[in-house]
Amino acid sequence: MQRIGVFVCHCGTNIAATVDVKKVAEMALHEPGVVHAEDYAYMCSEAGQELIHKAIKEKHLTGLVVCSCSPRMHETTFRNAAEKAGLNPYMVEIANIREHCSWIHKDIEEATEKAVILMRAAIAKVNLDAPLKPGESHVTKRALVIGGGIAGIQTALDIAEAGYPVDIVEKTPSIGGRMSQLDKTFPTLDCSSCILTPKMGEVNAHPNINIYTYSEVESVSGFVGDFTVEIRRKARSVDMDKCTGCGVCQDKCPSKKTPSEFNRGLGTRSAIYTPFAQAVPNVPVIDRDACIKFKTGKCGICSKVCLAGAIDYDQTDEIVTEKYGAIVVATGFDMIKLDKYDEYAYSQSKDVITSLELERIMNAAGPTGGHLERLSDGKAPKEIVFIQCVGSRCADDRGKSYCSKVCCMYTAKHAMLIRDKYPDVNVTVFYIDVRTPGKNFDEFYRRAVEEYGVNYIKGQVGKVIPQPDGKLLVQGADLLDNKQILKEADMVVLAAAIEPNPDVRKIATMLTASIDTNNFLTEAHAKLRPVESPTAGIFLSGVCQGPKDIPETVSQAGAAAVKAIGLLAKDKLLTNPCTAQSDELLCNGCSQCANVCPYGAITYENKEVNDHGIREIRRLAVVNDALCQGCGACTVTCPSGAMDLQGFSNRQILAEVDAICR
Amino acid sequence: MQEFVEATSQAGDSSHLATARQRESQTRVINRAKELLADGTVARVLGWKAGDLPYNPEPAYFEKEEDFADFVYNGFCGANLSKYMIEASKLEGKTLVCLKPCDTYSFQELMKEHRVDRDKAYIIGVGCKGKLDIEKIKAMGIKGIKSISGAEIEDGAETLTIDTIYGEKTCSYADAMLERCHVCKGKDHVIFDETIGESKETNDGDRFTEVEKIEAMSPEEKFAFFQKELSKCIRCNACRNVCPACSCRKCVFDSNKFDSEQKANVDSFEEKMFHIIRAFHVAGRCTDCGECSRVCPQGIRLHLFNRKFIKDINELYGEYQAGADLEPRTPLTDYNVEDAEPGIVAERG
Amino acid sequence: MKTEQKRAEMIKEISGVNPLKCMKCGKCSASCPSYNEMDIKPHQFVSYVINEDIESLAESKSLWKCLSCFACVERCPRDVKPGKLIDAARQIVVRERGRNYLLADEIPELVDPDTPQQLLVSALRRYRR
Amino acid sequence: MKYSYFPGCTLKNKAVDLDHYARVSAEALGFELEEISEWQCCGGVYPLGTDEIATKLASVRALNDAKEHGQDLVTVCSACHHVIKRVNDDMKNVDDIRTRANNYMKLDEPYEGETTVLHYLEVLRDKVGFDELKKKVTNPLKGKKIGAYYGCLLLRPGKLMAFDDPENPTIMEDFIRAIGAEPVIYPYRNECCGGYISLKEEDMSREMCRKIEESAAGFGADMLITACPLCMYNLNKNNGDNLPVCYFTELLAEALGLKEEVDEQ
Amino acid sequence: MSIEKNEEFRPKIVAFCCNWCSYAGADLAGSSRMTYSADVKIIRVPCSCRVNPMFILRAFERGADGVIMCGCHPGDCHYTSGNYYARRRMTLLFSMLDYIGVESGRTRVEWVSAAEGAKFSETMHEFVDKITSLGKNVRLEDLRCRNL
Repeated sequence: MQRIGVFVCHCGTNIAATVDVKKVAEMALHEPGVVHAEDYAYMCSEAGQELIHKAIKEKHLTGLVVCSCSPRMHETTFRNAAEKAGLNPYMVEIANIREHCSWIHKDIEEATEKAVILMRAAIAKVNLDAPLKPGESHVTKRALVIGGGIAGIQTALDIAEAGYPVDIVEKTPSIGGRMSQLDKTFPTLDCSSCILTPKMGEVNAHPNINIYTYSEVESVSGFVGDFTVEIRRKARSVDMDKCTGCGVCQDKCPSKKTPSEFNRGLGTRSAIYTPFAQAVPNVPVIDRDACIKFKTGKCGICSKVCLAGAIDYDQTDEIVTEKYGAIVVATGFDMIKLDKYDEYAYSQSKDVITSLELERIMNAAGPTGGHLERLSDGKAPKEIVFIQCVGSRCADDRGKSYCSKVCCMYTAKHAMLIRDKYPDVNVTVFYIDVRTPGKNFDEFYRRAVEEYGVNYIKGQVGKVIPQPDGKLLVQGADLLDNKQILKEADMVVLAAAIEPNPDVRKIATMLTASIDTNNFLTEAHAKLRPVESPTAGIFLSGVCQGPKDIPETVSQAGAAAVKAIGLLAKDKLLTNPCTAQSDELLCNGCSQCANVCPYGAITYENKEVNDHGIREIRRLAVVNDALCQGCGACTVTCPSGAMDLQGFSNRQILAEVDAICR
Repeated sequence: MQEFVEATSQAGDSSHLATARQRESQTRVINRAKELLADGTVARVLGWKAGDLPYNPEPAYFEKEEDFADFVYNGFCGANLSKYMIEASKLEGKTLVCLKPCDTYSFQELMKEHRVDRDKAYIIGVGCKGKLDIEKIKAMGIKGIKSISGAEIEDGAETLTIDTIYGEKTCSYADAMLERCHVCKGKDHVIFDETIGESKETNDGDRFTEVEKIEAMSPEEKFAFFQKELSKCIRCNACRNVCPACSCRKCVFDSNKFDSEQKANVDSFEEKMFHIIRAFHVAGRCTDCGECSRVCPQGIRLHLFNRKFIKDINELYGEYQAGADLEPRTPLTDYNVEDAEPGIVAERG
Repeated sequence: MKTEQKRAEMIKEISGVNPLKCMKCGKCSASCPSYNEMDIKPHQFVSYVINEDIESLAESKSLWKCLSCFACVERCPRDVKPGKLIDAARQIVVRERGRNYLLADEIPELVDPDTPQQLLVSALRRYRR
Repeated sequence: MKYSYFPGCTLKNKAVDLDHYARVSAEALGFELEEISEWQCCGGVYPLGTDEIATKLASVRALNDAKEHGQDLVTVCSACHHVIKRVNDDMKNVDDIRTRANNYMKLDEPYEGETTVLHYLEVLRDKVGFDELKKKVTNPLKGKKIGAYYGCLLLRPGKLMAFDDPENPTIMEDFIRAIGAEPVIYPYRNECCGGYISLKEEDMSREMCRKIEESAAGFGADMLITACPLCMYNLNKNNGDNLPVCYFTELLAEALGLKEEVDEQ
Repeated sequence: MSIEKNEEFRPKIVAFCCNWCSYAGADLAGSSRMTYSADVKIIRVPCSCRVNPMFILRAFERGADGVIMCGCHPGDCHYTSGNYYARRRMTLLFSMLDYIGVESGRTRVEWVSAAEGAKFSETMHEFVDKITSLGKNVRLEDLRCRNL
């Protein structure tokens, strides 16, 4: 019989306000095996853990039940606490009376009753717990970074500098990401490509870094320390070894009408192209949907003009398979589509643009050569209106519930740059709140107002009304003056919300990494493990985890790199001890379990057994602990019940069922 | 020729109605078995020996020439011998086993599960013209049976002649056949070393007709139907013991792995639980050999459970016959990304 | 419960709106075609309800100037939908006796031969109990 | 195809022509409008109050009648459409309203929002198809530059009405193209004309109509069409003869060559 | 009309949730304060493929009125394919239960991701309503197991 201690956490009032914690603790004492029960305000705190420690020592506990928040939150905390007091950490079970009880029920009696039942199920489980010891697995000392923007670049550089090989997989033909599309950066106003290009060069030249551009992750299998990844290298139609990057093919290409992705569709590009001049690698790709040769079979001009003979129309997609110990996701973001926000007339007027489009217009390498002009008629605007929070902070399904975080600052930047370069242009910003938490951020915004005379109006815009003469009438509110404003403008710039790259869902699925309702990857702990995914061996870098600006992205990229390095530096990893185990006396050797094992962890051996005095050689299932991940698929396939899962045994789950149905 | 005469005379002693012509197949099996025993190819023979009544032969090993006096192979040899090969595989030397076409599916399924050793078996595929159900004959009011003729394998006769203490009676062979033979999988053996005797096509029904009938019932009717069937269960475990798929060293219902060890059922739930779980455990592995229903002393139509699973598997995951090949995956250890969702059960109504 | 508190609760109940969701962006006031005619502006309705000053709302011209055009309802990013609050306040006023905004005697002089039934029906429903 | 038809008060009294145009056009386009027996006025305004039941019952009756006939419910007036569609949504999704309305109605089988509510324009778009309509036009209104005036009730609240993009609708423009004319897109097409308040606040609604018409004329419209009799009345009243305002059914009948037939009746 | 609910009857409902998606989804429902009935009690399993039909029958035997299993969406399994096996197992088991006359509404499988707190709570609402309308499970309960 176990000697069980039950610890009921108040979680401040999170639990105690809805669950009668005293009563839960008292009820625990009536359960079989329970020799100790107490409640405390914060069980996870140092003091709370001390209580556990003391009880284990004093009452010689052999098992613990902690009634608290989700085991996904603090199971490890309490297991470690138990271990410190000399108890096997797998003798701890959590009754989730917060997320599954106090937070979803209102009636105290009802919630308390349920908490007691959940506690009973946990006690029933602990009664059948057995001490478990983790095994070991090896670590492949190579990292994969998915995404080649500034986040991916920084992470890759840091890992490579620590001496580990890194592969970057980038979907587009060049690394660089969103940052390469920006003109200047806040709050220092230095030129984006001036600071990014050297880093791109560094990545390209680094002996430990290998870049797969125009490539996508095709499949991921394995687990922490030992992932196997298939990477699809899309047919570039250009031999990367032969190409010298001279650019003649792009000049001569007769198909030049494809909207340029890099310029947000504001300009065009050729069918054979590099996205931008500083692309890394500086090797073009042929867009087969736009290429005349691929569409009609005729043309082939690029091949004729290429002195290096690098054009290869017969190239096909290639699948590269590689092993990695750690994977960093750095898939970045895009702007939301504005089709649900047509009160701003984005689809009705060419002069209503997004901020990222403005970046391209302001950029010397952009579609207007850096001249600020209206896209409808090429005229210089005299009045520009910026609208903030377009699709951010929305409670309805038109937009995003979160603050996109970067808009306030880049709008101040845009306003300042415009006022600086074109002092005769008036700039008005409609805002709800100006959010500038960051070093030198508020000073930056104040400069826009005080030194550059940018007109900030607190209030949203209701409608942008295109006028017959091409002007735009902006109807907005000025909440401080309590007025409705009708402002004539030549150009309207929308601070559209940012959202995670739509591909991230697919990637997260392959990685079995959690993702939230907004498609941001979930961190293992919001405060304490912000760059790790709950899935071991997966790390998060940049906006894929949540909105952030460049300095924050670079910091997080470094942090993700450190976490990955920490993993790669280990020679062995402790494995999950909740693995399957076969009872030799019951095993039929039928191979059914091996059929369903996703990890190939089950093999068969001829072994001698002593079955109640009968000695014979039998074909028996053997589980490789290092490979077994503990899913339990085999246990259900096994008709005799020989195969069982440690930590989630048949009898334990049945005991929980019984406790709940009691 | 000497052997032939001898065999005939032996048989003639046990049944005055039989003729040498009609016994040809049984004799050939015996002769071949003796031959293989003699030359050391096999160490023993697994077949059927005559019982105390004319209709209850039982599985038996034959190791010496004189043992064959009791060897029979006739219409009452329904027992599927493949499961005996699990134990026989552990014995020294090869075992000659007589398998009917349907038994070979079971043998192959057991091979797939590494439960029998192909190298330890010498399979004689014996011909079959459908096996008989004594209960059906009795149900026709034929009692006090002394002997039966027409049940021999080579007999082309469509009728059985039964000598009873009340005089001679007759009935059609087809009417006396086991249910499973009306829905026979086919007359070909899927695995064998040699075959002896001809088989006959006996399939004249659809094996899912009964299942469909039950499916069409209301929940209340279904419940009542199975309540009635299963309340007869005495948990004698005959179904489990005979089933070639139920080959666990120790059944879950006898071990403490699920806290499910029970000897007798106390109320209706347990019969259901036992039979559902048993059917679930053999789902995708059951060849539909029908032995469970044949041996049930209470006459419970246990194959209705297995056939329900087979029907669902066929409908949802594609036609499947357990034991038809040696592909390692069964429907329950395989999947398709496009598989139906469990909600289909409610949708089908 | 005090009367004003009761009336505020009633407005929340009738409208189904939680005024606390408002982030004071002013999009309602920016969208309102009757803005200039209103003494209490659409975005202010929210704080009047939060502050339980319903009498001021009841006395305000704005109740009768709202067009029920749903522009604020459509565009509110926070699901507050001030138009619903205004309508609920109008309901409360109309339900409380003697505060009909349209008197039966007035109607003949307001109507011309082409006035559609729809206008009379809707006016009666909007303005009277 | 047969639809239950809710004509509404205005089209039954002051604007019978508009109703006739709709019916003869329907016939020509191969569908039939079967008027609901003993329909009652929808009230013209959707009662926003969640505790208002009595004022929703007229709509529920019409909806249930359509359900019993197994037909979709069609309206020509956008106010009726708005009210009935929203009441239908309440009956489908708001437990309290559904329960209480059904308690009042005492139907054999409770009404739970089963009926589909369609505006005549939706029938043209989704059932007939504008391409099909185009083929049946015998008298294309060539050279006419028409501004579609949507107003508020057809489009908003966008999620509930699920009629068209509330900020950038296209259905009436597509209709205008189908009858052979040229649509004029102008930003005030979904701004309110002040119809509801025109009885008591004449000046306000006059000013709003002025903005709409100026905007439409500025973008080159010769005329406006509406799908709401109140908008039509209000715009016409405040506009004089500068920019004629027509009901869409009238133009439809004209394009199908049926207008004279109705006018003679 | 089913306006009146049987206030007396409180169903016992067992929910098996996989650790990676559905249990996390239930956590999210909790941290988003989305309510659902306290009649639902969750048992954490590593994967939906860990759910043995024995567990479900046992729950019914011990007096559960409904059993629901939640797992990662097909294609999203943390263990890559566990839920595909679970899907076949549950389909066949539920079909068998239906075949012997247990109402198909008493069993359900729902795929709930870690991001679908709202779906989790809605599913539980629906399931509790369904079980409440079916009433007490009398067909599979072993009366000896009941606390009298």
